[in-house]
Amino acid sequence: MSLTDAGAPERAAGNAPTHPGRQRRSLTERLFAVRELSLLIALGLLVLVTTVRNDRFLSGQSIKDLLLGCAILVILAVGQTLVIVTRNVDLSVGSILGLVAFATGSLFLSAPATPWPVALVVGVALGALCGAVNGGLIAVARVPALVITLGTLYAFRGVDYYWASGRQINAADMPQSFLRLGNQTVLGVPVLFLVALVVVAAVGFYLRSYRSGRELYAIGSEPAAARLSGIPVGRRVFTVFVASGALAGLAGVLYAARFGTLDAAAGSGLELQVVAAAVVGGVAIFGGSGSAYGAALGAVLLTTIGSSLAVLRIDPFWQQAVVGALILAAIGLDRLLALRVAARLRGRSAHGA
Amino acid sequence: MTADAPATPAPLLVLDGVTKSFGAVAALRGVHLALHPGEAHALVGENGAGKSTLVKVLAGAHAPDSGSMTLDGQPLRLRGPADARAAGIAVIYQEPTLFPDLSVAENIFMGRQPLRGLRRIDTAAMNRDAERLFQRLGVRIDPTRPARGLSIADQQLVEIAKAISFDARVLVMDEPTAALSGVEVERLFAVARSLCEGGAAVLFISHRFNEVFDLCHRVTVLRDGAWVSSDDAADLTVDEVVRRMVGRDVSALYPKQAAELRDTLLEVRGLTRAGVFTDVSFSVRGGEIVALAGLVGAGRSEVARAVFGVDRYDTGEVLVAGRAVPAGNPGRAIAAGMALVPEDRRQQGLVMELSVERNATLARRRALSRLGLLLGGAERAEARRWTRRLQVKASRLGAPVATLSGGNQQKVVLAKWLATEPRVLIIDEPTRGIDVGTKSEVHRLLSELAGEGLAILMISSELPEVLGMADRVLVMHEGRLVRELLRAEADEASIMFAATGQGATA
Amino acid sequence: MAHDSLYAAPTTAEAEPGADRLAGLRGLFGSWDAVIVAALVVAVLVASLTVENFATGRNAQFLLLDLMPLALIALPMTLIVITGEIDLSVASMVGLCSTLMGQLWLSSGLSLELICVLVVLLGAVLGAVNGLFVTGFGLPSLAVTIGTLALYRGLSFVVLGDQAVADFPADWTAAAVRAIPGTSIPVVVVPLLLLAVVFGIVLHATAAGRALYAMGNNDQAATFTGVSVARTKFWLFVVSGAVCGLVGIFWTLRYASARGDNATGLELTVVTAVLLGGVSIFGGRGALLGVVAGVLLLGVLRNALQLADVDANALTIVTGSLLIASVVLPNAVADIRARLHRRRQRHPVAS
Amino acid sequence: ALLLSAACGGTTRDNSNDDAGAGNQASGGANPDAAIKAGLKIAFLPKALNNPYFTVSDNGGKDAVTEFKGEFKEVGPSEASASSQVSYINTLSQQGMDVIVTSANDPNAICGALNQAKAAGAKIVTFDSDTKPECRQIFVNQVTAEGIAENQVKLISQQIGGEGEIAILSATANATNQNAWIALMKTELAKPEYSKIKLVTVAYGNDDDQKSFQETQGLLQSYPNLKGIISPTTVGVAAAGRYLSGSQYKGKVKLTGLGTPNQMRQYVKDGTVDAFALWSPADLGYLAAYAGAALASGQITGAEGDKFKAGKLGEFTVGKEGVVILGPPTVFDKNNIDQFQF
Ligand SMILES: Nc1ncnc2c1ncn2[C@@H]1O[C@H](COP(=O)(O)OP(=O)(O)OP(=O)(O)O)[C@@H](O)[C@H]1O
Ligand SMILES: Nc1ncnc2c1ncn2[C@@H]1O[C@H](COP(=O)(O)OP(=O)(O)OP(=O)(O)O)[C@@H](O)[C@H]1O
Ligand SMILES: [Mg+2]
Ligand SMILES: [Mg+2]
Repeated sequence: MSLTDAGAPERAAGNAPTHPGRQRRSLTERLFAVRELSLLIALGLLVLVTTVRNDRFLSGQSIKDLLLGCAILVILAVGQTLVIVTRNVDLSVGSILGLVAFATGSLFLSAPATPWPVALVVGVALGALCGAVNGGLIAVARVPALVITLGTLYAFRGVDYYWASGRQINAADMPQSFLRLGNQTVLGVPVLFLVALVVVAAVGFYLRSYRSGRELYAIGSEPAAARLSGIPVGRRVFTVFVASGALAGLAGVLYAARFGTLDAAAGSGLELQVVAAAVVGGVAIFGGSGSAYGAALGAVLLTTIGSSLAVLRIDPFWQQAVVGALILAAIGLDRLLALRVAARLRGRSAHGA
Repeated sequence: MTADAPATPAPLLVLDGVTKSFGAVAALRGVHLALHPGEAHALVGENGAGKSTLVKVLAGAHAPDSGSMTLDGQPLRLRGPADARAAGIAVIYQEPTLFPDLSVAENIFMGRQPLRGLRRIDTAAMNRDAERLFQRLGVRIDPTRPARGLSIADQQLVEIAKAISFDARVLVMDEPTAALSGVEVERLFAVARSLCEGGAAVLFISHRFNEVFDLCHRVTVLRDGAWVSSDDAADLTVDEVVRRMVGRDVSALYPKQAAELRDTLLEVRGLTRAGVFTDVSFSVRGGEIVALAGLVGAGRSEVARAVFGVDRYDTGEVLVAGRAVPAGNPGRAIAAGMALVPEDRRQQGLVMELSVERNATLARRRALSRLGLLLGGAERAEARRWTRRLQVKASRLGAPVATLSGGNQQKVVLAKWLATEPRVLIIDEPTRGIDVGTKSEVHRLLSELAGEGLAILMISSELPEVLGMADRVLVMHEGRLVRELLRAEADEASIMFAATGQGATA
Repeated sequence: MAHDSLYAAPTTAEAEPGADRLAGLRGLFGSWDAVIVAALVVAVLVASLTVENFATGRNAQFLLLDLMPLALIALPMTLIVITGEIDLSVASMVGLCSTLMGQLWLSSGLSLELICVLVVLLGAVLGAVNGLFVTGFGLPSLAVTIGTLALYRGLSFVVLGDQAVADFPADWTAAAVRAIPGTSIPVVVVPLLLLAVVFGIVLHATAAGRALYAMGNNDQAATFTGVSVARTKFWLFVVSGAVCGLVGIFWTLRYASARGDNATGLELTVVTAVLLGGVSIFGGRGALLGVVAGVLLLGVLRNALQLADVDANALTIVTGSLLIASVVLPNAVADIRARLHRRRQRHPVAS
Repeated sequence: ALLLSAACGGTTRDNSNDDAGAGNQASGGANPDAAIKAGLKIAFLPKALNNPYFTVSDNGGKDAVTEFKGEFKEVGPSEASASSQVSYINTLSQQGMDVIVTSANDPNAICGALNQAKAAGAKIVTFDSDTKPECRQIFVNQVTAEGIAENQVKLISQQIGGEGEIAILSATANATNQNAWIALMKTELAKPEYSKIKLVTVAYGNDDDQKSFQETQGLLQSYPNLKGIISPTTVGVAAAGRYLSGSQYKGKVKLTGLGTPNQMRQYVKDGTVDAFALWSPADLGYLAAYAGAALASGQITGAEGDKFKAGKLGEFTVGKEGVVILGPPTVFDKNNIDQFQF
């Protein structure tokens, strides 16, 4: 009763592609690869230009500084990726970081003998607890994450302010073993950066290769469909916020170790930078696509921009403007690449493999 | 309750007295259903009868308010879709539920991807499995491409592949064929039959009765959420089923009246869009219904969209009543008296969160304004007029259109465009998913409108509809108009002949 | 922002047309607008009774002056959020407009009247840049405006560097805070009200307003009904920029100081007020009345708590909790109502 | 258009300058013997709560207020901005404060509100960061700008041995006091005894720890011959200290500036920093509170030459334009740093 299909004859023939077993990497995956590559190129160009102007930019000390400088943002950006991929956003990370950093300092203040691993665990747990508050409100009350985390951005920061009430915790209040964590290097690579690297690798691998990781993409891609396919959306979203909180907690502890000086304002305004890093790193703000590697590269790129502007002695008044312009350029470039890939996709017919 | 024939083996899945309401709307009232192993069971009913709601209850997506379900004689409690899957119930929903950003293979195997060491996903195996499924369905879709950009038919095929990949004991399909063409439907039925032979139960929903009688052994009729009857298909006729569904006799399915032909209202000259359609020229006169026929993917919808200005075109021109309509501007097209009822109501036709009223008057928002102000009263009156005329079944005009059944949503789209009182009506798959009663209503309406002097361009994949309604049939093949047939000379064979590219150019 | 059906609030449907009046009543209570207006009234009453110095004309004047920038920017922001976009660069645009006004005053020798016109035009241009990136290049507005947030703030430091311009004529700076004779309501409230009425009418009683809601929910369907989505959004960003220009002028004159860091961080407060006013962050839902009430509620609470000597840190917590409550409560209420309804159906009360 | 609007009598800069500068009105005579009134309501409004520096100085103020049995109150925004300070000043003036002691985020922006508060009967004292003189009665300055400039240049000169390249790491680009100090440091450096010292650049760390850290790093990379850094801001000097102590430049590139002993203790002990300076923030608050009380009790009016007693700190004289100076900064080094806890 219906008309037949244009592709019908060949479909009916059932010709399978020639090598069904050895698949090329999927188109979707290649799209990511392109994004990450473009980020790497941008990063390379930036370093190159800066080094040409000032060869000390590639000295050992300077590279160490760069790696140290980006570690915390990288960890936060990776946590944010987990959240954004599910079509949510966590604006409270800066506040969680501040709260945890101050808590870590207070812990050492009240119990100076605390070994640093304990502090680390306590900090991560506190971050996870904050994340659970976010996740609980979002998953249980079924409300937009942006609104809730904007609320907890204020609330957590308020608690932090309230608790600190203007006090400051100094490096002298914390044990040397802990502070060394923030500055030490292993084979010339800062410990902090190694921690970040482990986080990136773990999260990146998880998102790509595990069922529950793929389900996060599914949720972000089409939440209603995810529910109908039996994915426990509420639980996954909750978990993702707990994970983001825990990573922000980890970042908070590392922040305390690295900066030594802590007051309640630590990490203020960091949230927009984190979101910017993820977006620059190719994580689609509407969920469903992006990788932890990309977000980490985005974070590295943003911090490197900051450092290289300082090294290039760009007029300080211009620096922030340049950062803004570069963010725009990065997302614009990313968009251009995406369009290219989409065009190529359209070129191939739906049916021709 | 009429007793089911006890001859068949014990039922696999039984629903008893299932009730479900949304607010004050009772979508299901005490429905009974027994699915037997090895049996294909049809569920029919008017738009809004509650079929999809029943499906969602079976899928665990809706919790019934009361009533019980048993599987293999054991009470079955579903707390969510995951439970239904675990119990061996696979579901194809009426609207495709794909993840646009993920690859086709991942869409099929989400949550069940084949694993290798360390519980990692084995992507290669997954793509291979997907390939095998498509082979079984006889289609070629690249498993690695993202689902975004798949045509509706391909989306539906991916859904089907997903459902059969479960090797489920109960396969539920809610209008799986609405977007498919004959070959794929045949393939689907072949797969369904083989599943039945393997002892599975199939629940099949469709508004096309030939499909129902082709596939199914038993037929259950729902009306207004209530169970009406369950009988062996052999004991039923189409007319009987229709009478039970609608509660009265439905006659004159295609009542196209001859209308007096007036001046040319729509004229399309040499329209070309590289890679999509080439040199398309035709005209439609007032009072005339012209059908645009062709295979799925022939580019009919693309032509319609370009004519209306949603898509751009490279060369050519479009004239309404002799005056050129600027390209790429639907607003100007509407102002010139054109209307387009798009093929995809969810994405293109409706704003799901807005009320029936707002949707029905959206295209008339400027015309209904007085001194630039648009106050609620005018909209309400207008919406009431058109929803009455099209018999839209909605709890109230202020209800979000998302809460309407599929067919009623389609009627709202029609209402929205008819309300603009166009001179040229382009209508893409006007009756997709619409039940028989309403379908004849829509046809009567189109015929009436033509009689009032409208020029109607109708795109349809249903040949009987094309043959019944059209004064003239234009056939497209691979983006070109290949043939023009007058009502008298058009029949299934001649249209198919041209559509498959075997005829000479018109 | 794409609409997210996952979070669609549960809807209730009434069947019989006879229940229309009842439905209307229930709708009133159900609608967030009504709740927020009620909360505002309660807050004002409680504050007047319990907080010393709250119910004074002077306080009203301070309160309104403090709220002006927030209220003004919230108007276009409401429209933008309803179309599913967001503009996070508003505060930076205010800052840049302010410094530009200072720089022009300092060095151009133009008349202040002309400078004001130029500044509003500049705001519109800044907004147009946002609009171009969002609609022309198809980039997500959240990302674009995070970029321009940094860019415009940076430029505002470029314009004035480390200086502040403060020598604006006294009659102009006084005009910014002057009250309507015989009352304690600032004169500047009048243009605010006018703008609010205009925005309200556009949003709720014109064809364009209908189009905004439609495109916020489903821009493809809106395109099919002849809405030029891109153009509309572009102009909304332009309007947002122009309003920021106005706010930049007001800010400069009220504080008699054009500085690069003016209005830093205001964007989150504006978003907070808009969301508190019941606008859905996913677009397509919300009303201007609710937003105006939300702005006032935020201001009244802050002011009253400040007068009651509540710690600024506690204020931060209150703001956050209020925002959370504003989205959690309606859903919770709807949930409870639905559950009650179901129970009533299951155990019909014998009558 | 330019001509036209000017011709139409528009407001231009040239025809509006005549009404600037209302002048300091020190009306009525001071009565140096008046006793400090009991129960004075004194409010401290710092640049921001949560800033440890201000917490310390406000606590100094609180001590003073307790001594003369007044009512102390500290309010303020949680983030430093002039606009929220204005709203707090309005609140305070409605509450009928006798004295408002504030540190201005912007010298102009809070003027209007301060004048209104003055009109409502409050006495205005600024400390740490001043407003325009006509908006307050007394400015309690930690130290003269000249004093700071001299001190800082002397410290760095001693540490680098009187010759070589130096840089300044400041706070935000538009911090009034920082800019005044930097300008004076440049004048100081022009003196013959510093002729071998070359100031290569001024960097801005925005009073943000991480930014200051990055800027320090940038300075060292851009200027390989850099011998010393002056960072006259507590945030900047701590961040720079942390960078240097963890880098190869530790001990080689000298650092001095204005910092709190608690923040800098570690870097002094590990040899990164030889010496730095600061006044006592607690004493600053203490003095400001007494100045306010003296104003409110009629001991002084804010006119030049007025004298008042500030508890344990002794007697102070009001200088030109109502400025009271706390005294020379304390220099902290290895030997004395452990005696200070703030
Ligand atoms: N989520 C919902 N909220 C409110 N009402 C709903 C909802 N879902 C369905 N309904 C109502 O329940 C009734 C049954 O709808 P259902 O989708 O089951 O019909 P259907 O038989 O599948 O129709 P069609 O053939 O058009 O697909 C309709 O009146 C519909 O408006
Ligand atoms: N998923 C797809 N990806 C890429 N191109 C597609 C896809 N689906 C269809 N096309 C192309 O778009 C053109 C028209 O397709 P379309 O489905 O709109 O045709 P149609 O005649 O309107 O069919 P329908 O009966 O589905 O409305 C064809 O050239 C086809 O190759
Ligand atoms: Mg249905
Ligand atoms: Mg089509």
